[in-house]
Amino acid sequence: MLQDPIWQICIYGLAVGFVILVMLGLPPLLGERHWKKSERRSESATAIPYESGIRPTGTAQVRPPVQYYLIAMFFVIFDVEAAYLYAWAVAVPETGWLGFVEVTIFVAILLASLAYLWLTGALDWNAQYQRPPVRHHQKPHVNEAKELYDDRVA
Amino acid sequence: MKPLCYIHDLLLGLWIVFKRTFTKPVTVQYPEERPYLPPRWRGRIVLTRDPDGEERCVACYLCAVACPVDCIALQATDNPNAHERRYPEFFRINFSRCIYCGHCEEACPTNAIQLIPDFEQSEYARRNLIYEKEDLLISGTGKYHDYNFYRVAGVKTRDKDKRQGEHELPPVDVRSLMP
Amino acid sequence: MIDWSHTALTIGIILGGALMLAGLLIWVERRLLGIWQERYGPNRVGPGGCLQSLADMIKIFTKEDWIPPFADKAVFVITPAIVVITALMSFAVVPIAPSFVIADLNMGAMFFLAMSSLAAYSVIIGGWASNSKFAFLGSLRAIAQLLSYEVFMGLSLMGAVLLAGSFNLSDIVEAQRHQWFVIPQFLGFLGFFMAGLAEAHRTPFDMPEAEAELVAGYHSEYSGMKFGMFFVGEYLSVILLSAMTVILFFGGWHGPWLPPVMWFVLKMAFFIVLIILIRATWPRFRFDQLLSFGWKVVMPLALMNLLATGGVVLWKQG
Amino acid sequence: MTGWRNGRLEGVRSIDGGDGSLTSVVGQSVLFAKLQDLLAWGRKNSLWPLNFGLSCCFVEMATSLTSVYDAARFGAEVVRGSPRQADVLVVSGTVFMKVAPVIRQLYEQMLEPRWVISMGSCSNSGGMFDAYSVVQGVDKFLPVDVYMPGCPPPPHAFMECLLLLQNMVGSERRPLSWWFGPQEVQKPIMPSMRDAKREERTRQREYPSIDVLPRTDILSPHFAGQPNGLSKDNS
Amino acid sequence: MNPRSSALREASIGEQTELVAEIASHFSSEEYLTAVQSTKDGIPTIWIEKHRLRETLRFVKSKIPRPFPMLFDLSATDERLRRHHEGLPISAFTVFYHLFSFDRNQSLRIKVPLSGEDLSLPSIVDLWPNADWYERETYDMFGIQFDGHPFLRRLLMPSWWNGHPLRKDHPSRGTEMGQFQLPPEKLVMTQEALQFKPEDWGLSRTHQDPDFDYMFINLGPAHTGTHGVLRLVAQLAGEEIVNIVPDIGFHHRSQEKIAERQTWHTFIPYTDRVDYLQGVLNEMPYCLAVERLADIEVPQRAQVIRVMMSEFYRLASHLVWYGTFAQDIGALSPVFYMFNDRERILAIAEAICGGRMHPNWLRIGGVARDLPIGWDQLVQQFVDWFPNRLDEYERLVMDNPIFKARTVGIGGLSLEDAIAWGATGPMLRACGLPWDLRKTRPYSGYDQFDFDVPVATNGDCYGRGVVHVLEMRQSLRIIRQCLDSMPSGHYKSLNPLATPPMKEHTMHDIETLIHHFVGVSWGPVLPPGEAEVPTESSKGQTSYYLTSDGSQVSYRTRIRTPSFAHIQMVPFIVRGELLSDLLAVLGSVDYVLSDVDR
Amino acid sequence: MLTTHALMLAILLFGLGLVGLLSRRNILYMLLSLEIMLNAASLAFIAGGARWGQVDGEVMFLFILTLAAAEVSVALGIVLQLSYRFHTLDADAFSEMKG
Amino acid sequence: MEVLFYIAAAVTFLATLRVITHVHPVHALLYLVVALIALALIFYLLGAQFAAALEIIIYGGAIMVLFIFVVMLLGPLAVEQEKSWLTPGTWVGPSVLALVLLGEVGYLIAAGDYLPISGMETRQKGVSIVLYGPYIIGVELASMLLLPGLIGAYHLGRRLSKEPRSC
Ligand code: SF4
Ligand code: SF4
Ligand code: SF4
Repeated sequence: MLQDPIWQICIYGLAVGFVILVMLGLPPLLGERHWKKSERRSESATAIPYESGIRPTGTAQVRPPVQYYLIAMFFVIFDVEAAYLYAWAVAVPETGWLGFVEVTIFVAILLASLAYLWLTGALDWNAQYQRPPVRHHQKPHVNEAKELYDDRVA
Repeated sequence: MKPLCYIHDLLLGLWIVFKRTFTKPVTVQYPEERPYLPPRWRGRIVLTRDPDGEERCVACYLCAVACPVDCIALQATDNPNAHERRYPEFFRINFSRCIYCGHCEEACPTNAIQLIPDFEQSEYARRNLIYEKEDLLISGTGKYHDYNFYRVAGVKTRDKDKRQGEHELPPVDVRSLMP
Repeated sequence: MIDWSHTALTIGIILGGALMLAGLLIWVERRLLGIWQERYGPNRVGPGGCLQSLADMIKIFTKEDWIPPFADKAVFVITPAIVVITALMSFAVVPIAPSFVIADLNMGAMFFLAMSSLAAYSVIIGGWASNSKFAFLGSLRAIAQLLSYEVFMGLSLMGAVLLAGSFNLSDIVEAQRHQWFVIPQFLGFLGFFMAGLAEAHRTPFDMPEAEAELVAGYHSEYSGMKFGMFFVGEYLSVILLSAMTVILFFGGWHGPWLPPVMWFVLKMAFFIVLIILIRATWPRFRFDQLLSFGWKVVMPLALMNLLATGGVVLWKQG
Repeated sequence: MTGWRNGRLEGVRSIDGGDGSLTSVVGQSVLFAKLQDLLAWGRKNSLWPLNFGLSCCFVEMATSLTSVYDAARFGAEVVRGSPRQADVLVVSGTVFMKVAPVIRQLYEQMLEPRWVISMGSCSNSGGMFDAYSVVQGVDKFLPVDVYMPGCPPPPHAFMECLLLLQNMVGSERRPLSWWFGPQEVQKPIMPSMRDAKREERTRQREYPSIDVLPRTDILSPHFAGQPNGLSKDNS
Repeated sequence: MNPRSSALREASIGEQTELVAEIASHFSSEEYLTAVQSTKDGIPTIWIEKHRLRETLRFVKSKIPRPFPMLFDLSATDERLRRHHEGLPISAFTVFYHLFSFDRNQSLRIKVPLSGEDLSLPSIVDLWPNADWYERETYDMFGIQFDGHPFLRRLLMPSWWNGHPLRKDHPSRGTEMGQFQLPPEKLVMTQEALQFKPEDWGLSRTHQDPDFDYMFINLGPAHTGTHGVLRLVAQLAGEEIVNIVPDIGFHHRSQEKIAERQTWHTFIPYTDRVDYLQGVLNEMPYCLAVERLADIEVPQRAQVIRVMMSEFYRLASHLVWYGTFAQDIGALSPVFYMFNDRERILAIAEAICGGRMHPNWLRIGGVARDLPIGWDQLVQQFVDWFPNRLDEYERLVMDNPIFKARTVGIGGLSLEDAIAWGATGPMLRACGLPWDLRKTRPYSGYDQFDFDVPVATNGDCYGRGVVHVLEMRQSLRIIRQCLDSMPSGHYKSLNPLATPPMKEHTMHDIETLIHHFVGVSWGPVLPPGEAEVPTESSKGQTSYYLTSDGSQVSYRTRIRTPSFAHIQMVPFIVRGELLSDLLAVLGSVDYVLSDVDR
Repeated sequence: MLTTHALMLAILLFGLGLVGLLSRRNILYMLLSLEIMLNAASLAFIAGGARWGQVDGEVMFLFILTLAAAEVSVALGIVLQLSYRFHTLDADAFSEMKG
Repeated sequence: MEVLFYIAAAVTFLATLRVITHVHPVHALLYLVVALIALALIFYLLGAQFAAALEIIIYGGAIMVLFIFVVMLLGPLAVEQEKSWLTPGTWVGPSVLALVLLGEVGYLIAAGDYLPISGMETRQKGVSIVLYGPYIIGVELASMLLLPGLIGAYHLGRRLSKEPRSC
C-alpha cells in the first residue's frame, strides 16, 4: 500500500511547504519597518493604494460589468465537457468506433453551442455600454496605407 | 495563405532578434572603459590659462550676464601684487543650476571660461556642486591652445609691450604727432 | 515499501534544482535579453554577473515586508504562496529520466492540469485582495484569460495522452521512443505551448501584468519577498511549461549518445530560451483579442485535432 | 584619503570603521559584521529604480538603460512601475509645484530601504526654470542621497551617480531586523567628490581643439569606449 | 532678402488685403473691423469688437469661400505695459484667435480687445471643439472669462493657485515667491485638490441601466504608459473606456513667462526644452520669428546646416516615438535598437553642436559655430548605415501580425475631425491630407530639397505609424542632399542684430567686440512688431508668436505646440475603446509632455 | 473500514451543507451549501464504488459534476440578475418581492 | 493510508464547517477550496483517481472560481449584508435538525452489513470504458444538459447588460 505515489507527493508537499514557510516566514522578521521610524510615522500616504501617485477616487472593488462573468461561465461549461473528452482520450482503442461516434456527436454539440455563441457575438468583446454621442462611427477597415508603405520611397 | 504569412512574419521577427546573439554588444562598459566625448562636448566648466600660464580671465562679467540662469558669480579686482591686471578675486559657478548651455564660453572675450568634455560631477551633497576658482582653474590652455588676449589687445603685458600684438603697428611716438 | 533514501534524494534534487533554476533564470533572462538587445545585461556581480540573482534575493529578503492596511490581509498573504506551491507541486509528476521522478502518478497529466487550474487563484484573489485598482483590473483580465486557456491547454494535451493511451507522463515519454509526438500532434503542440504561455502570463499573453497599462498588474501592491514569490513563481512556471512541452511532445529524455537527464535538460533549455526570445520580440495581444483568438481559433482546432487523432488511432488499429 | 578610481570610491568606510558601535552592541561578532556586509552588498547590487520620469532628464535616464550605456550591468534595470517594489526614486527633471505632492506621495509609498537620486539641474535647484511653477530643488521636500548635475546629465553621468549611490549603500549599516539589534541606520559620511577630484582636474592642461573632429569612426557599429586620453596633463 | 522670398512676401501682402476686404465687405459696414494691423509675418490681422466675435468666426469658419476650418491657436496678451502700441485699439488684454485655411494656405488672426473690469468673451467651444482647452488655458493664465464654456477651470496651474501667471503683475521667478515648502497640512491639501471627483465633471459613479460601477482610475502622472507626467483619469466600464478626463499642467515650466525676462538671445536654450526630444527643431521657429522681426537674412550655408540638423533631430525624435510605440504595444527589444540608432544621431549632434538633447545650436542669424572638419564623414557613415536598420525595424515592428492586430483600425480619426481638433503633422497626414509646411510654406530653404510627403488614409494608429516611418526615410533623403551639396559661406549673418557676432571676429577686431559686449550684456534690441512663423516640427506645427515692443526682451511670446492639440483630442479618439487601446493611441500620437504644458 | 468512514464523512458533510442551507439567508451561501451537499453525494457514490469495486461511482461523480456546473452557472446568473435588480442577496427578500 | 484519510477527512470537515460559518464570502470560498482539495485526496485514497483530478480541476478550479468571481461582481454587497444577518440564533434550529438526521443515517450505516473491500484500484480506463459503454446515453444527456445550461446562463448574463431596469 505504501508504494502508492501519493506518499511521495505528500512528502514532497511537506518539503514545498517548508520552502514556502521560509519564503513567507523569514522576510517579516528581517529588514526595517517604516513604522519603527519616527520620521516615517507621519507619512500618511504609505497606507494609500498606489494609483499613479494620486489619491484614488472610490474603492477598487467596484462591480465590474457582467461580460467577465460570461467568459468565466463558458469556461466552467467547457471545462466539464473537456472532462468527458479526457475520459475518452485515455481509452480510445478500448472504446472503439462506438466511442468515437459517441464523442463525435458530443463534440458536434459542443461546437454547435460554440458556433451559437460565436454568431450571437458572445465571444466578441464589443462595447455594449454607453457609447458617447460625439463619436463618429467609422467602419473599421484595413489600412490602405499599407500599399503606400509597400512601395517604399527613397 | 494569410495564416502562413502571419507565421512567417512572426518567425522573421524572432530571427531578427536572435541574430543579435552573434554580434558584439555596443555597450561602452563605463567605468572601466571611458566613453568617447567629442571636443565640442559641453560638460564641466573650467577656467583656463593663456599659453604663458597666466589666468586668462579678466573679470569682465560677460559670462555672468550671458548666463541664462545666473549661475556664475565673480568679483573683479586688480590687486597689483598678485597680477599686473584685472583678474577675478573669486569665481564661483553653481553647478546645481548650470545648464551647460555654453553661452558663457561664447560670451567670454578671452576664451577663459570653457566647457570641456567631462561629465563626472555627481555629488553626495548639494553644496559640493558649487565650484570655486581653485576647482575651476586648470593648468593649461584648454580647448583654445594659442589664443592670448593680451597679445591681441593693445595692452602692455609682462612679455610684450603695447602694440606688439597681432596685426598691431609698432607703437607710435605720440610726440611725433605734435605739430 | 518506498525507497526512502531514493525519494528523499529525488525530492531534494528536483526541488532544489527547480528553485535554483528559477533563481538562475532571473539572471539568465536578463542576460539573454541583454545580448539580444545589443548590450550585456547584469555582468558585474560575480563572474559574468552570475551572482546577480543572489544579490536580488538578499535585497528582496530584507526589503520591508508590508501588508497594506487596506488589503484583505489573510488572502493577501497566502496568494503568493499559491503561485509557488502550485508551480512546485507540478514538478512532483515531472519525469526527468526513467524512474527519476518524485511520484510516478498514473494521473500525471491530470495532476498537472489540476495544479495549473489552482494556480489561477493566485492572480485572481491576489488582485482582488490588494484593493488597488491596477491590481483589480489585472485580476479581472486574469480571470478571463487564465480560465479560457486552461480548457485549451487540457484539450491540446489530450492528443498526446490519446496517442500514449495513458495519463502517466512516464508512459507518454516512453511512447515517444520512436517518434516524438510533435510530429503527429503539431497542432496540439502549438495549442499547448500557447496556452502554457498564457497560463504563465508571459509575452505575448502577459495581460494581467501588462507593464504599459497596468503598472505591475495584479501584484502592484506586493513588496519584498511576497513580490519575489510572484517573480519566482513566474520563472517556475516557465520551467514547468518547458518541461511539460518536452515531456508531452519532444520525447522527454529520449535522445542518442547523451545520458537521458542531459537530453531532458537540453531540450528544456531550448524551450526556456525560446520563451525568453518570444518575450524579447513580440508585442502583447490585447485582452479581448486573446480571448476571441482562444475561443475562435484554438478551441475548434484543439477539438478537431483530438477527434482526428482519435480517428487515426482507431483506423490504424483496424 | 579617498580617491576616485574607475568609478569606484576607494577608502570610504562606514563611520564605525569596522570595529565601532555596531559590533560592540551586538557583542563583537565577526559573523554579524560579515552578515551586514553581505546584506549591504546585496542591496547595493540590486537597486531597482521606480519608473517615474518628469521631463527631459527622464529621457536620458531611460537612455542609460539602453544598449550603449546599459545600466543593467549594475543590476539596476529592473524598472518597477509600482513604488512598493522599487528602491530608488530618481527625480529626473523639473519638479513642478503641481507634481510635488505626487512625488512626495510616491516617496511615501516606497518601502524601506529607499534612496533618492536628484537628476539634473532642475531637480537639484530648479535649474534654468527659476519660474513660478517650479519648485527650486527637490530637496525642499525630499531627502536626497545623490545629486547629479547636468541639463540633462548624459546617461554616463547617471551611471556614475549609480556607482556613487552603490558606494554609499554598500557602506551603510542598516538594521538586520526590526525586532532586534540597533534600529538606526548608520549612514557613512560621504566625501566631497569635488575635493576628491580637484587635484587631478587642476592638473589638466589641454583638450582637443573644437574645429576638427579627432575621430570620425565613432559611428562604426562597434566603436567602443577607450581609456580617456583626451585631456593631457603634464604629470 | 533673396528675390524669391520677397516676391512671396509681396504676393502675400496682396492676399492679405484681399482677405481683409473680403471679410469687411461681407459685413458691409465700414466700422465693422476696428482696426487692421500690419505685422511682420504677413498674417492678416484684424481687430473686432467682442460682440461681433462669434458671427465673424462663424463666417470665416464656414461661410466664406475657401473657409478657415482650423482653430490653430487661441490665447491672449496682457497689453498693459506695452510700449509702441500706436494705431491699435485701446486694450488691457487682447485675445487673439489664429485660424488656418488649407484651401488658401493662409492664416488669419482675429484680435479682440478687452479692457476695464469686464474681462469676458463668448466661448466658441461649439464652433471648434479644441477651443475648450485653449479657452481654459487663457482663463488660467490671464483670468479671462469665457461665457458658455462648460468646464471653465484651471488647466495648467493647480486648482489652489492664486493669480493668473501670465498677467504682467504676477511674479515670474520661483525665488521671488519664497521657498517652497510641503508641510503635512499643505501636502494633504494639495493631494486632495488633485483627487478626482467625478461629480465635478458631470460623470456618474454607477451605471444605472445594467447596474455596475464605473471605475475611475488615474493613469499618470506616475505611470508607465503616459510617457511623462500626463494624467488621464479614465472612467472605465470593466476594461472599456467610457470617458477620459485628461489633467495636464504637471509639466508647466512657464516658458512663456520666462521668455518675457530672458533676452532674445538667452531664450534660445529654453526653446530646446519646449519639446525636449527634437532639439534644433524647436529653435527653428523661434529663430525664424526673431529674424523676421529683425529682418535678418540667414546665409545659405547656415540655412542648410539648420535643415540638416533639423532633420537629424526629426529622425531622433521619430526614433524615440517608434521605440516607445513598440514598447507600449508590448515589444521589448525594438526600443533598444532604436535608441541605439538615436545614440548615433546624438553622437553626430554632440560632435557638431556639443549637446545631446539640448543642442542650443541655432543663433539669431545663423548657427552657433561652423561645422567641424570631418563632419561629412560622420554624416556619410550614418546615411549608409541607417536604411538597412529601418528595413529591419519595419520587419520587426510594422510587419508583425500582433502589432498590426493591435493598431490597425484602432483609434481611427476622420480628416474633418482631425482638422476640427487642430491636429497637425503626422497626425493630420495619417488622415490623408498631404499637408507639410516644409512643402506648402517652405522656410529655411526647404524648397530647394527634393522630398515627398507621406500620407496614410485611415487616421488610425497604424496609419500614424506608417506616416512616421515613411517620414524617417524622407528625412534621410534630405540629409543626404545636405551632405552632397553643403554650400560654402558664412555660418551666421553679418547683420549687426545677429547675436552673438561671429566669434572669429570678436576675438580679433574691436568693432565686433563692442557689438558683442553690448549684445551680450544688454541684449539685442529688436524693432517693435509682431511675427509668427509656423514650422513643421517632428510632431506637427510649432510656432512662436513673438511680440516685440522695441526692447531687448520679448513682450509676449506665445508658443503654439502640436502636442497640446493632440493630447486634447485623445479622449475623443479613445472613447469606447479598451484600456489597452488607449496605450496604443497614446503611443501612436506623438507627444511630449513639455510640449503640451510648455 | 475506510469506505465506511468515508460514508460517514459524506453524511457529515451533507449535514453541514444542510445546516448552511437552512440557516443562511444569503443566497450565495445557500448555493455554496448546495455545492457542499452535492459534494457529499459524490463522496458517497465514490465510497460506494470503492466498496463494491465498481467504477460506476466515478461515472456518477462525473454526472454530478456536470449537473453542478450547469446548475451553478445558471444559478449564479440568476443571483447576479436578482442582486442587480433588488440590491440585496437576501433570499427572503426575493420571495417577498415576488409576491 | 488510513492516516492520510483521517487527516484529509478532518481537514474536509473543519474547512466545510468554516465555510458555512464564515462571514466573508471570499474566505468562505477559499475554505471550500481547501475542503475540495482534501476531498480530492480522499477520492484518490478510495481509488477514484480520475474523480480526484476532476474534483480539483472542475470543482476547485472552475466552479469555485466562478463563485469567487460572482463575489467580485457583487462588490461590497456580498460582504456587508452578511454581517448583520448572521446571529447565533439562526444556527440552532437547522443544527438540531441536521443532528437528528445525522444520527439516523449514521446508525443505518453502522448497523449495515457490508462486503469486504475489493479492487481498490479502479483503473482509469475502466471509467472510460464504462462511460462510453453502458452509460453512453448518460454522456449524451450530459451534453444535452450542458448545452441549455450554457445558453441559458449566457442569456441570463446578457440580459443583465441589455435589459432596462424594471424596478
Ligand atoms: S554653461 Fe550656460 S548655464 Fe552654465 S555657466 Fe555657462 S552660461 Fe551659465
Ligand atoms: S571668464 Fe571670460 S567672460 Fe567671464 S569674466 Fe572672465 S573674461 Fe569675462
Ligand atoms: S535639468 Fe535640463 S534636461 Fe533636465 S529636466 Fe531640467 S531642463 Fe530638462
